[in-house]
Amino acid sequence: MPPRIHYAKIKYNRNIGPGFFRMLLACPDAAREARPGQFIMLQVSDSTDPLLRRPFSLCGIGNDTIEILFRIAGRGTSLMASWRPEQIVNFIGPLGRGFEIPETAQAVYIIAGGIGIAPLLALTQSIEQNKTIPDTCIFFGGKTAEDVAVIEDFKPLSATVFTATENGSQGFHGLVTDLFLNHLQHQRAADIDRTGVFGCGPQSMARVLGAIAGKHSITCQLSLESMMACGVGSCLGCVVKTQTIQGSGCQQPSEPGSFQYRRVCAEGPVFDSRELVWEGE
Amino acid sequence: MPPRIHYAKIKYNRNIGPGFFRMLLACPDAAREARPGQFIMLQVSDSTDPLLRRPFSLCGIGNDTIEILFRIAGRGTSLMASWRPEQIVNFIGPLGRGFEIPETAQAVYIIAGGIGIAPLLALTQSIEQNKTIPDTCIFFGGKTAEDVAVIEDFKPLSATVFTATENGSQGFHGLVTDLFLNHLQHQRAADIDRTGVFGCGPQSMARVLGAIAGKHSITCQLSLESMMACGVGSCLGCVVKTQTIQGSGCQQPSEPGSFQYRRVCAEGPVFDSRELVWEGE
Amino acid sequence: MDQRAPQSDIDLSVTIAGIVLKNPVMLASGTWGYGEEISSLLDLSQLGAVITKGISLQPSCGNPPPRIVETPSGMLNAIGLQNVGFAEFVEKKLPFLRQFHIPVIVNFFGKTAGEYTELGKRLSAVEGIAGLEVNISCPNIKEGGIFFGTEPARAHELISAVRKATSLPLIVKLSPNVTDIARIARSVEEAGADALSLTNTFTGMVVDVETCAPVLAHSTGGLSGPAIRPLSLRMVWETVNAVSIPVIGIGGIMEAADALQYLITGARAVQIGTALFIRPDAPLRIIEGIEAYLRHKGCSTLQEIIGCLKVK
Amino acid sequence: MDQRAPQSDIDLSVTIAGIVLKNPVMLASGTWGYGEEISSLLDLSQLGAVITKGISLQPSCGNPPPRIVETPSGMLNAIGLQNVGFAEFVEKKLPFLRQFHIPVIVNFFGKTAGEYTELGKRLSAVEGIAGLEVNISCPNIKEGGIFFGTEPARAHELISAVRKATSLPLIVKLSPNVTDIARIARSVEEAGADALSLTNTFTGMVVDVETCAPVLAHSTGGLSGPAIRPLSLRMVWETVNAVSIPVIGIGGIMEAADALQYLITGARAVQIGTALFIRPDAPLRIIEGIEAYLRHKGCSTLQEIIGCLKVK
Ligand SMILES: Cc1cc2nc3c(=O)[nH]c(=O)nc-3n(C[C@H](O)[C@H](O)[C@H](O)COP(=O)(O)OP(=O)(O)OC[C@H]3O[C@@H](n4cnc5c(N)ncnc54)[C@H](O)[C@@H]3O)c2cc1C
Ligand SMILES: Cc1cc2nc3c(=O)[nH]c(=O)nc-3n(C[C@H](O)[C@H](O)[C@H](O)COP(=O)(O)OP(=O)(O)OC[C@H]3O[C@@H](n4cnc5c(N)ncnc54)[C@H](O)[C@@H]3O)c2cc1C
Ligand SMILES: Cc1cc2nc3c(=O)[nH]c(=O)nc-3n(C[C@H](O)[C@H](O)[C@H](O)COP(=O)(O)O)c2cc1C
Ligand SMILES: Cc1cc2nc3c(=O)[nH]c(=O)nc-3n(C[C@H](O)[C@H](O)[C@H](O)COP(=O)(O)O)c2cc1C
Ligand code: FES
Ligand code: FES
Repeated sequence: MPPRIHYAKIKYNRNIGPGFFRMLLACPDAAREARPGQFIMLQVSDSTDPLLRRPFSLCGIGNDTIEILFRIAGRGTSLMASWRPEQIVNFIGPLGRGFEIPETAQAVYIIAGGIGIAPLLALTQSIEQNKTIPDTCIFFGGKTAEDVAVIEDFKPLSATVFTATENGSQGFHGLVTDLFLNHLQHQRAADIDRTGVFGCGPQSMARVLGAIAGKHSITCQLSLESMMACGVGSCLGCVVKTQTIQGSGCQQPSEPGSFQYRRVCAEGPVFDSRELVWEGE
Repeated sequence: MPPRIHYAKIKYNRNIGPGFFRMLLACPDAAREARPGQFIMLQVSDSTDPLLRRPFSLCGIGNDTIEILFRIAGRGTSLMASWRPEQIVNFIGPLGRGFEIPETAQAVYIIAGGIGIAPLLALTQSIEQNKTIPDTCIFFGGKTAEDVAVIEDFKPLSATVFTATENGSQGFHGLVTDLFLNHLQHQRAADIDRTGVFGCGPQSMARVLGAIAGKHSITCQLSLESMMACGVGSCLGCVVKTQTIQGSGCQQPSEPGSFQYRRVCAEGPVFDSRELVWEGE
Repeated sequence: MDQRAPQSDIDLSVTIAGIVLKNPVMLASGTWGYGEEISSLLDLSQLGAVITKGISLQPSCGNPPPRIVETPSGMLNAIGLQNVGFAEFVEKKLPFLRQFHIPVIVNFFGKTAGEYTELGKRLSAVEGIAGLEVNISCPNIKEGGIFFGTEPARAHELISAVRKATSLPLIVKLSPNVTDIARIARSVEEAGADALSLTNTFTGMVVDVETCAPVLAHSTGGLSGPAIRPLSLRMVWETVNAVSIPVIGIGGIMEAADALQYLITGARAVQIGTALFIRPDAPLRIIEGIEAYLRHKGCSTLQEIIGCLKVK
Repeated sequence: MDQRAPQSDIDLSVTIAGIVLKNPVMLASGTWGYGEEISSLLDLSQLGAVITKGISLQPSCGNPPPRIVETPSGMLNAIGLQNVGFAEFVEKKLPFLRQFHIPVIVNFFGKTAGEYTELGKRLSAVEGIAGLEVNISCPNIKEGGIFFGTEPARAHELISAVRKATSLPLIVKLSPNVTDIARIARSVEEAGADALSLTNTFTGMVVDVETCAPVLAHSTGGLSGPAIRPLSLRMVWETVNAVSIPVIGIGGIMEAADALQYLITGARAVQIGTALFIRPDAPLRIIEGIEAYLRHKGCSTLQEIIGCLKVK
């Protein structure tokens, strides 16, 4: 189903931690179409400043509702924090390509950094509802204990949750990618082969995760962020550099090798980590 | 006292008619200084659009409070309509030169068009508090009965109120200046001499009122509106054309006669009607 | 979709460079791709015309990301004219657009004058193209683009050559990053252009104070959106006073009143760009709003208000 | 008033054209009058410097109203350089400003080159003036102003003449309404300017769709405010890359981060204009914010960040 403009009533907009909010939106049409990993473009203001819509991943998909989890990052999200139940807001969606759960997966590893947890919560929810995969582990990292505390609000999850904080205030002291790497090194290669790996977080984290996946030959689906104007694929503003597929690449005189710019909003936000070309590589 | 930035708590923001609001602000420092005819520059948004502060006349001055009466005219006033009690807002003020009640006045005529009633309510309040002038008449005009109904919310006033509506739905059918002219023609010249006349309204009304005052040799103080950027006298954006005073006029090659541009925010908003030069005259 | 324009007694049609538009509202190049993505959000068949994303002879990768950044009431873009190239456009994109039965105007550019004329010639041989919009004003590529758009003599030479290469209606899109837009406009008119589009984006920059680097990988980008509206409108005014070919107004149009400012000033039509990102259906609201305005003013044709500006 | 800048170990001082400023934040010409009105809202003694409202030899009435109109994230003004003239400025306005013990830079203009040099000469004889800012860029008067500011040769001639007329530090304020700001900047540098201020306002227009007339009596006005920030910043960048005299950044600065964008790009100081209308105390917050930024970055002098922009 192609995206539409939806007008949705806010059911709740709860402050669940310092700067973190969960907002539930009533929109049966959009809910019916939505899949984990997809996102919406929310209009945050009637004024021309802030001008552009803001992208938010779905963190939950109900029968008649969708939910987002957001963190105050600037003016748009500050405005959103003041929204009240019953208010009508509008978004374009559902947008983008979601996650694909490999049919052979016996286990799922989810690696999330900060607010990157949002789309992965929808993924977890979907896996749990379908009950086809027995084993899900979430590796969740943040700067401080407060960052990782948001997940408490989404319990009970049947998934096992491992946390990491940069300041050591909760769980593993360090980066979530290191925590994940530790874990991986204790797994048998054969088990890893049957594991689906999904990640979302800041670019630095996505990059390391992609490298880990590459080194261990794991298929890993990464949900990326990017500055977006249209969110629907028409402005070409949100591209990332990817490997050339189907010989349709393009070569720039200044840069060696063939590659392609692909749209995070349309071909993504979820990419196979092997497709991505990180600058400097 | 020079103007300051004041941070004031909203005591109430009441919808008193279709598109009309009364907002009471707690700000003892400003209230102490304020005089009828003065105004404030209110910040209407944290965003850069709308960018500029908006000017509002004081319609009431209390011991610890000032009050404004506003009508939704565009985006800034729409935002204001959504403000809630307890919210803190900020304004620069009190600004401008207020009304001056002539010491010899035995009676006061007040002529208001639409939202121009606001500063004249503060004037009426002040006259009534001082009880020096026995007789006050308010001539209040609007397009429809709804426009003039706002005055009900300010009763009891001891002043006599005459209303005029352009569609005839209440009071005199026609322009308030015609209503006033009718009234004037039944007065004795000697009485008129001892009457202070005060007006505020759209430019067309102010102009006619100025002409009436001129023709009948009445001193008339007019409160004017103008687009304002700074409100404090430093941008020269809000000027009106006035007669030259004290030989400091300036002459433009293209225009005959000597005149002066004076700032509505600093030398006004209240002007003696004889000072004003209307275009086309 | 309840996006049909109301049947009406008011005539919104205009003719530009021989292209008949049922209303003066077009989509601006580069802000709606080639239509596939926006078509579920906006009924293209209601529009006056569409201007496609700028194409070049060969496909082009465009600039590295980040390519966009928001600014006060605007945005900068440095897409760098990424596009599918002539062949794929004709084969895959144009057929999709033809189904809407509205004029399809193709925006194009080259790195050299030779590329411009060659592409102009090839496009003229393709069926289903109502006209061409030559972009001599894109600030985001090094060669071509703005190089031709800022000097009257160079613009004249280029447009004369393109004029010879095509018999299609020829619209030239001007850069606003110039001292005297009227001079460029006149030289392009003399060179044989049938109409002018203005403006393209204004060159700007944003710096990330944390990293101390420009936010855009290309350093600078083109400013679009409401922020530029007063600037583009002033340029349209100077241009309609300088030329006799029709002018199409572009820049920061979000609603009907904005479009009307351009039409009253003398633009014969308008293009909507950045607004599509915020309200993909903005063009339909604008068409409705223009019609409501004409009714309110007691006009029965759009012509009555085009260029009716009263200046002291 | 609790408006004192905190005592600090961080050195915010800069020198421009020989004028020593204790911090890089100045008030832009025309946006704060001659100080009387704003002085209850902003402690002028805390500032790096002030640039006065542009003065001419004789008092000038300016344009008829309406003179201002709001636009998205900006405003147009067409004040037309209404001012009290040289004599009254020296007699009444300058003494008031001198009490704050900060550099007073006088902005001035003329209708002819002769008026410019004459005024430059007269101002040089007045005590208490730290420097001059020549406005060759005001878009709101017919003669003078922008006439000199858009052609490199004319700008060179004018500034050479003014240079001979004064030994005061000479800052030239450039118009952004040009194709190539770097060319004008270089010719003004060659003519002997000690520093450059950019930018002045961008020419724009707004039409009232009800009356079908321009909102401003002068038809066009100059756009200022946040809307222009990315455009002015780009011009500052092009200019610092083209000249070796200091550049002062102006345009849409509302908060410290905005000022820092200019400083990082290479401006040695900044001017605050339109922001004063919304937050008269904005300059003090900006000074504090710059200081906090330097502390956060581990810098002890402002110099360390001026021009530190990293471009790929
Ligand atoms: C596909 C996708 C999914 C996302 N999902 C979530 C989510 O579930 N929860 C969440 O809290 N955040 C999410 N984000 C990030 C979120 O969009 C930004 O935090 C938000 O746009 C910030 O807006 P602001 O006005 O508050 O901040 P601003 O003051 O505008 O900017 C703060 C930072 O936010 C980023 N940003 C601003 N505008 C955009 C935009 N239009 N597109 C992308 N990034 C932008 C920029 O990096 C900027 O530096 C997602 C982003 C993308 C691209
Ligand atoms: C001295 C003075 C006293 C005023 N007192 C009152 C009052 O007591 N009650 C009341 O309701 N209104 C009053 N006004 C008018 C009020 O300022 C405008 O209605 C308000 O600014 C509109 O803002 P907006 O954003 O809602 O409208 P916009 O959408 O910005 O514009 C609507 C119209 O409002 C006017 N306007 C907008 N901005 C300004 C500005 N900065 N200065 C002047 N006019 C502007 C313009 O004419 C414009 O066409 C007064 C104006 C002045 C100059
Ligand atoms: C993301 C983006 C891409 C654009 N691509 C093109 C293009 O390929 N060719 C062109 O002539 N103009 C292009 N433009 C300019 C627009 O067509 C238009 O001239 C400009 O955005 C001003 O209008 P607006 O303010 O309504 O957006 C682009 C603009 C944007 C925002
Ligand atoms: C109301 C107003 C009056 C101005 N008057 C002058 C002037 O007299 N001389 C001058 O050189 N610049 C003048 N300017 C331009 C400003 O000094 C400044 O260059 C411009 O406003 C951009 O900065 P801003 O965006 O911070 O306002 C004026 C600007 C405004 C808004
Ligand atoms: S945001 Fe426009 S193409 Fe992705
Ligand atoms: S509004 Fe600035 S001088 Fe009056």
